[in-house]
Amino acid sequence: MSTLIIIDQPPYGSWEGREALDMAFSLAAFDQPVTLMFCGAGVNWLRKGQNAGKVGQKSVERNLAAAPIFGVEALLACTEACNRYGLTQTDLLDGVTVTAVGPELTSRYDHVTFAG
Amino acid sequence: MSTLIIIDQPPYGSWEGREALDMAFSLAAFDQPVTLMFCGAGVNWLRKGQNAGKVGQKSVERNLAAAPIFGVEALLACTEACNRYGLTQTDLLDGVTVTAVGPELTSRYDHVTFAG
Amino acid sequence: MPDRTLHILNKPPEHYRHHLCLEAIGPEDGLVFIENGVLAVVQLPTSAPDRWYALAPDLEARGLIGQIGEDRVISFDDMVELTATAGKVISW
Amino acid sequence: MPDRTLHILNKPPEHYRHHLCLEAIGPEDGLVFIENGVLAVVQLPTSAPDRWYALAPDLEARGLIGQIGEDRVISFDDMVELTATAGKVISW
Amino acid sequence: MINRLIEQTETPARAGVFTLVITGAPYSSQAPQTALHFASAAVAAGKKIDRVFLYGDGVHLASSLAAPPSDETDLARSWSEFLLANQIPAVACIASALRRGLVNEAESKRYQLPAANLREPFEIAGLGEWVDSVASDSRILYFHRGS
Amino acid sequence: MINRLIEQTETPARAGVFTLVITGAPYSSQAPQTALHFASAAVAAGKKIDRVFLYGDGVHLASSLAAPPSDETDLARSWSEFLLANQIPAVACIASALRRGLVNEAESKRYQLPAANLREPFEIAGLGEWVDSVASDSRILYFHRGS
Repeated sequence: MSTLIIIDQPPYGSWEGREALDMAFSLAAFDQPVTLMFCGAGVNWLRKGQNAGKVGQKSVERNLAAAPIFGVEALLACTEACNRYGLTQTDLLDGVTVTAVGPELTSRYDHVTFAG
Repeated sequence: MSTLIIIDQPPYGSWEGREALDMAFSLAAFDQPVTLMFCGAGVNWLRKGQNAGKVGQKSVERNLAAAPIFGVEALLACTEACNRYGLTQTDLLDGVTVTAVGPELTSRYDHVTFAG
Repeated sequence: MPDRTLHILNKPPEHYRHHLCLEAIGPEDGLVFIENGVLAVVQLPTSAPDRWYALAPDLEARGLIGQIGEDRVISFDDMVELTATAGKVISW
Repeated sequence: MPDRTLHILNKPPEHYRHHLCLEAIGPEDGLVFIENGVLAVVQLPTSAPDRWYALAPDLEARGLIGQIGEDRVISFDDMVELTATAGKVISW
Repeated sequence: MINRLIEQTETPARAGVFTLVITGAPYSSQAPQTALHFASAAVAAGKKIDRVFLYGDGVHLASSLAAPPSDETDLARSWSEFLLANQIPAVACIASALRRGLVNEAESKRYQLPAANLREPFEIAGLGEWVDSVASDSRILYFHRGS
Repeated sequence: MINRLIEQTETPARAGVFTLVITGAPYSSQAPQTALHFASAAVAAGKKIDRVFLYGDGVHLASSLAAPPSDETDLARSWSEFLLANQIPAVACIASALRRGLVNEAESKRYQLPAANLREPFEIAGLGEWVDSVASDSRILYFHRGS
């Protein structure tokens, strides 16, 4: 069962993105294949240079950088959303693949979900 | 202090619209002038023929019909949203005035708010 | 015939995920509007697939039960069958 | 000079209320982007008024602090002053 | 109606067992209500629900302290009764629950909190319960908030 | 910076007193965190906060049972400490609170609930407290959820 978890909520405004990460890391910990896809305002999780201490939270850059090590198969980002938010490959965290949303993408996974 | 309370959440999906009504009725009960404005998907609160018993809730038609009696000064609905949701004056509850959103509207009130 | 995906959409047309769902639907997929997703039936998007349905209690709650053909209106019993038999289900 | 309204916008550009806020802003009004409202600064809408600002800690959290001029960046202290002195405040 | 729909669809092996994941809270979403209607219809149709998993804001459904007005549906109570009557296990994710102030007696003691507020028969457990459903043949359905 | 901003604005009579209304819950929104930063800055600038009012999902901020991970901000505790240190009254709307499972000892007894979970110094009261702020000269600021 391969799983795609989609994050479309922007960073630090709610816990939904973090709870999606927890889901991904849990699947990976049990050797279940999992990929994370960032869509809409969610692509802003992937911008380099976040400093969330200023809003009383922890930045997620380090967690996302560790995703491949923990067994998350891929970090994907929606092409259209990256364009809209002015994110080029150099602005994005390392290891992110930019791709389009569509039936071809979701059909590659047995199980597609959101954290909330 | 005249108050405008804006409802832009669609009906029955959350309690936000009801809690906005509670705010309006509370102001009216203390003789504070208050107007309700429905925007975006919120205009669907104003459609005739709602039967919310089927989703385990109470319809709000009766509450909204009673609004003028309880002292709510006006029920307004956004022109653009009514068009988008196919709501003509005959589809709307009695006593609703359709009007455009803009700085002219909000400038008429001392206090403009949402329930959430 | 490839595995068919059933999409369950509970968000109003203004919501970003409503838009995202419609982008991800293939022409052979099924689509069920529930909760405030049913508000889409007043002006159905061109990207909706042929097989789309809306949940009766949510239509009734919002005064929309008469606005679409009876063959589009489904019950919770129907929804259980659709979700049990689809190749895959995505809840948006 | 008529009473100036200060608009506080905490929602990302995809959110319906972000759109609604921009419709309701007059050219003489002020606008403060906070929380995920600050994401608007990467592509500022043409309907934004002349006087717009974004909250520093929210820009920093999202890696956007360098993307706009320093004169647009405000602190919570500034926000307190702006809200205290505006003719009216609307939190979207 | 049902026959027409089934004709158009396939029937995978896993058709019989559901896991329901609820991420929307009562009052801020319709999710718990929709999920309960769905669950009742599934049980009536002879389907098995192997587990209900509350995640994120969905954990608020497991509160023992909700006291809605008497003319409104008491969703926490309705869900509890349904789970007990059908012997369906229900789990609130521990990380979501602790952050949001939902604790059983054990967690209340562990964190030296003044009380516990988890309603029977809900239990507290980790995401492993959800992973277990993903890895199995269960059909997982999610009930998110709608706005 | 501040001088530049003030030059551009007017100064109404009511400038000195704030009421803060929080409608977004911790974890599902940034509202309680933003409101606390704002409140601290307001107090530091010599402004008076006459009342904090929790409405809708915002009532979850008043829970005494939240136990977030030790490396995350404990917002309920931070808010409590701030309110006590500055002697600011804080009220959770009774209707919102009862629906969402937030009760003090009195309401717990009245509704025969198994416990109480309202954190000090939060109190439970009606919308009249909010109406009072609207009718007064207070500047009311709302902190809603952002998505």
